Amino acid sequence: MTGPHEEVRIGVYICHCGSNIAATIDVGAVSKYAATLPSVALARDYKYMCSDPGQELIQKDIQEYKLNRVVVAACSPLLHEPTFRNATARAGLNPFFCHMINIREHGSWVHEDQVQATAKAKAMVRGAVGRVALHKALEKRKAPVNPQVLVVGGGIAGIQAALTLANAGKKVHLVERQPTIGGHMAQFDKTFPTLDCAACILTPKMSQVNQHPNIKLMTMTEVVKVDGYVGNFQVTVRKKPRYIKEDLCVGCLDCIEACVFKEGKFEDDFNLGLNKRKPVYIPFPQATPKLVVIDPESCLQLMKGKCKQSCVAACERAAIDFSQKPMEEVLTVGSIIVATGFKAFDPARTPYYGYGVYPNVYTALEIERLVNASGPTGGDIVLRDGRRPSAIGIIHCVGSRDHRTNRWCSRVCCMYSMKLAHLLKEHSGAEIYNFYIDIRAPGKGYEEFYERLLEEGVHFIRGRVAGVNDWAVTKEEEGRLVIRVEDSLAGFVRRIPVDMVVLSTGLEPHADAQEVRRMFNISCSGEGFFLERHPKLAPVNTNTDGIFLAGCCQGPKDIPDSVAQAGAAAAEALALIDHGYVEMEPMTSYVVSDDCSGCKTCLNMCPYNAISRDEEKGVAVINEALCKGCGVCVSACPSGSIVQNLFEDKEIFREIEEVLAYG
Amino acid sequence: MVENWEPRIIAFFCNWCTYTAADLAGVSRLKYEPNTRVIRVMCSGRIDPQFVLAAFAHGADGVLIGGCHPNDCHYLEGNYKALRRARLMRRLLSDMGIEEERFRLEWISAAEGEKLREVVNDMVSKVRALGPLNLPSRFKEWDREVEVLQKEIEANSGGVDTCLTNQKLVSIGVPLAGVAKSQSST
Amino acid sequence: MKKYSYFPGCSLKGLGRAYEESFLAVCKALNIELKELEDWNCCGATAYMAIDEHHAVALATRDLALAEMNSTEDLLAPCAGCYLVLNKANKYLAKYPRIGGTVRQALAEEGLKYEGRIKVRHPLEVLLNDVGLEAIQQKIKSSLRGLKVAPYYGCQIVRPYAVFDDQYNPTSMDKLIEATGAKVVEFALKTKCCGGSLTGTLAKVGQEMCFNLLHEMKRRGAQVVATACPLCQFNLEVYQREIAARHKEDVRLPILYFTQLIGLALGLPKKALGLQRQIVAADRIPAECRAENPI
Amino acid sequence: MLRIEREIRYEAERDRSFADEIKKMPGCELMDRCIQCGTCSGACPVSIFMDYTPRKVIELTRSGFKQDVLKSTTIWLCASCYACTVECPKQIGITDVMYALKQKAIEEKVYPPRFPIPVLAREFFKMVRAKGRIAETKLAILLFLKTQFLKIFGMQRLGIDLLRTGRFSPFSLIFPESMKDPAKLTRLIDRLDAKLNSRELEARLESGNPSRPCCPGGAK
Repeated sequence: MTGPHEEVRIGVYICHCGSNIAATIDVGAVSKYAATLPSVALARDYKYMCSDPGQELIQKDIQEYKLNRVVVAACSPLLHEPTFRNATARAGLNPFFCHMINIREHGSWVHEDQVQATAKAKAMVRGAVGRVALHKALEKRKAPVNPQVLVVGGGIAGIQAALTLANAGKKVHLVERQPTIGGHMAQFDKTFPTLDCAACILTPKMSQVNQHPNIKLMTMTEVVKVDGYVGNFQVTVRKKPRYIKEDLCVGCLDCIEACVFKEGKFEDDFNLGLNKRKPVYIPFPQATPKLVVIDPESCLQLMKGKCKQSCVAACERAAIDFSQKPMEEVLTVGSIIVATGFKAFDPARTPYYGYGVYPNVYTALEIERLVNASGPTGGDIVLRDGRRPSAIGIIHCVGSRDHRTNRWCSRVCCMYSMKLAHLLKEHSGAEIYNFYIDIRAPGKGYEEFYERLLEEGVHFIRGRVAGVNDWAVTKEEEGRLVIRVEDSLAGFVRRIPVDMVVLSTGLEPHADAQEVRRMFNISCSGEGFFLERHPKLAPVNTNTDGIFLAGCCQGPKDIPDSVAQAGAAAAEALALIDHGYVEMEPMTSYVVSDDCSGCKTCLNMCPYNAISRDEEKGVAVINEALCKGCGVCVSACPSGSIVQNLFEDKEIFREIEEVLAYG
Repeated sequence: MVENWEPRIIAFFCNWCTYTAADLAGVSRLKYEPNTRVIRVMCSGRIDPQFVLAAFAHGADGVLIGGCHPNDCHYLEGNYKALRRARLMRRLLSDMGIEEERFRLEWISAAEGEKLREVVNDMVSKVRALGPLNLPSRFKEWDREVEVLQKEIEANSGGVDTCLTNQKLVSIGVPLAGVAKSQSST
Repeated sequence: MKKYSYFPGCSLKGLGRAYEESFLAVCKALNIELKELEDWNCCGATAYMAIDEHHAVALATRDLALAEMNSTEDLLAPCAGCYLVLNKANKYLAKYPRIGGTVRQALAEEGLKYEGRIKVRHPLEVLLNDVGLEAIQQKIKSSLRGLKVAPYYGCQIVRPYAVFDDQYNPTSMDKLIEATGAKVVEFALKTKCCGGSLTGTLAKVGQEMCFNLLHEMKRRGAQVVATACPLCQFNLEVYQREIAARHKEDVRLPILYFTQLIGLALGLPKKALGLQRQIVAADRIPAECRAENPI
Repeated sequence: MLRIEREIRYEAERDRSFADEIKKMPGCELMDRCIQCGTCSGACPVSIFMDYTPRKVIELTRSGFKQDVLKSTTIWLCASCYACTVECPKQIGITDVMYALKQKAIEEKVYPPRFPIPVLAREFFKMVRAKGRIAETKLAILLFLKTQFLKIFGMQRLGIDLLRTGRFSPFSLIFPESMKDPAKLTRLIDRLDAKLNSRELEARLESGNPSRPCCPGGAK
């Protein structure tokens, strides 16, 4: 370790990153320049600093040349600073004597003028050299990791993650907004490309979740607040009243039978309004937990307080409780897996396809229910007007690949459209047309499935449908829906009359994704899906340690990918737990009591109430455990008596001075 | 000399949003002006008005501060602090005769690589149009006032950030201690 | 008393003069004051874009400059073509400095200056938003109750710029027609193009496009069609004989301007509304309507 | 009898600068985004008459098959209804691309002789330049005289109708609708041309592009 009076000897390392940096920045010149800077003992440029030889080079130099500071100019510190700090540490030097600057993402990749890019790199290196000389040795604090995990969202991703963790013996809290887990997958009929029934593969997992000793399932529950940090989160959840005592209800459904409404009268969300339910209902037969729920929007008792409550009479176990109120609970967990899923695109935003105008235009999700044996029609393909279709058009990319709606490809529509094409043909014998822009079948067995459909005689017409309407030109078009499209392979426009139109709607983020994101303190990418820390190397991590992503909340995915990602997220959480403790970045702030005038300015600056006032000494004190290291108090302190580790005023002033000292 | 003059802009980026946005711009290979000198801080709320003045004092032609959008601050509200201070800075800078285009605060989220490019390019072109600031050379005119100030400081010592070795900086460091005080209580 | 500048455009002085007559009459009745641009020139229509974007923008900008230099009021352009071209010029001046610069220089040398302040608006929007349905309904003297009207918007009012109405399913004219007591006929081709100048240049093409419209409107039970563009009105009306011959189908259907319908409901004299200029006389509308309607 | 011709295209036949020239025109900037989905063709009310669908025209244009594009009927059939433009999922100004291509075709005079549409454009241009306004009926008659002379007799009924209803008077053929002082506009256009030509010159000096006649058919 370097004592206060020991001479500062800095080693500067410029990375070529192959040609990524070297092609635009004259790395040789940069290292030559670095060598001329005060207290620089040596400067090198090397092909791949992050490679093992690159790291060993640093370690060797530290020992041979008695270096006590290291500057690495390479890619983003967010990517590799840990790498080089570890290398530094391996050579017996305090890792925080290593400073990294970014000449790739902020240099070679964004600038074309080699002279100026090189100048910028030199200036930045000079700034780093200046600042690193002032660095102090710092120690990371260790904090224990709470072994419990919170999984948010009970779709297939959340279920998979929860089961994996529970099977590894960890306690899991699974929180689901809806009255039942299962998510979108529970609504699907079959799954592509194998056509095995969704319920058959999903419901066993659902009941495992329900029965697993290590899983605490909380339905009708939402996260409302997240405090704490990796290893030690305090999460507040709010449970909406189900108006059913969950411990008493056995799901006999007698209450539904007994309800004063003899017929279902209200839109059944699970079947997307294709049939009606009563105020007291169970979303679907295999709902998990198998409990009824009472809808306060339609129950007479809950709306008007007037009802003869035949349901209460019918319930032998007296499980019905109209007095239930929302309840809040605080969970303490070490890590969180966010698996909040997606929202299906609302075709009202594509008026030219006539959804909501023409009753026989359906969304894909509606068809999933329509073809389902336990669906509203028992799997019978009957149109809203009671007729049976003799021709059906399936329109791909509705709300995808379109600047007016969503720019991205939703990844699953091609495959599920083909699945629905197969099922609709099987159930109705109708003539089926698929209208696609490009067929995207990049999964295992997917292309083969496409081939199978071609052989089944399903029509594939390459063209994005311009419009659906009831304008009839020919006799056969009278009274039907006409799809107008260019058959772009044949090269002419066609008018195709059909009886049923299916809109293959894309996947998009939940309407409240932004609020959720803020609550968990994670980011969204441009289109609004949650942002992973690195698109390739950290696909389930977020910018907030201890919070991981699984499933479609991170981007459109099919079931296999969601399940795989859920496994990965669970593994990350396990790694964290089994590591036992987390190292806290040491960038916290402390008060130099002698300089503190006790003016209290800083107290209300701190968003985490980490600063208190020692009334005896009359000075401010910072609780290191609570401090997250933003440094707001430092810049607010009138007497400059608060210091932030690694971002000390003098370090930053020096950096400013030095980057400007060049050229 | 001035023919091949290039503006130099000190860019203070917060670690969580704007610095990441700059990384994204890089990964997306968006090309923009190479005139910024990026200094990373954990939060835009860490940026002390003195940093901004130090930058100008050492010859920066512009200062750009990038933080998270309102409500998106990784530290809950640091960006609001930055905003308040920025408002104050503007007044102070205009008093010092520094054009407002030379100082800019922008909210740029981790997803807005494109915005980062636009902001940098726009600012560079505006500063380029203004020409060099050359604050250091202006100090000569101010030296007299500086000496006066200097005496006052010695009189009621303390308050001055000792790390400011540069004598001229000390001189403007002083009113700043004041600035920091007044704004932090804003 | 609402005030606007007014750009009639060539058609309203020519084949579409009934549009101007009825529009002016209706404005008078709803006390809207119009000030016609002094010595305006042709907006350039669509033909000009096919020749040179600078010329096209220059023509339109001259008119905008005249409007800006002589008043601060919005500029009304009843002809859908003019309406689009003038709006487009505004967009181009803002979006393409290269074009804007050259055009403005040329204008300057002619002592003209345009800073881009003029808002170009269509009568549909003005009647709907500035005057308002209530105000119109109050002035209705003889309701058109029972009359089945197909509102035909054509292209250029809502495309490419959807300024005041929905691009895919506009409803501003529907509302105005309902205000007269008439019934709106729903049909899918409200904004389908009538063929524009193709009827003149390539009759076969143009007339088939008109046929599709007339056929569909009739099929939906329309007794009269309301238009908001002189070219649409012309195409749909004057070729009906040829179209009928070409497609062996009776497509006779009176084609009015929406302003004429409103005028009738306001009880204005037919002559003032230029109804005598109809080739397909509007009084072919069935008796039961004539009974309770002024037509 | 069956006419057999080779349909293959060689790279040498591509005009590599063509796409860039078009992309320079206002509204055409985003052409490269096209994913060939055919929405434009489906939305187009005239595509049923076109030899190439709008989608194909975009593809041919961006690949530089200039002659195929400029010779196609598509660019002339476009009625500027903007359906394609508002429907395009990639926000390409297809209508503007068609305008750009019309300009090129007129510039290079690649269209059938007596083909009415470019003639209309030219007559329109001349009339505006001379009178500042358009007398539709006169324009129509001119058009027929120059393109489909015989058709004009088929139009008598229409003419009579228009006379009967007072929508046009033969008088207007001699004294057509006009600005009070059309010279104002003529001067404006000349000044503009002067600027454009000088700009053309600069452009030519830089790149070897051939000059563009500032208005078609040497109308001036």
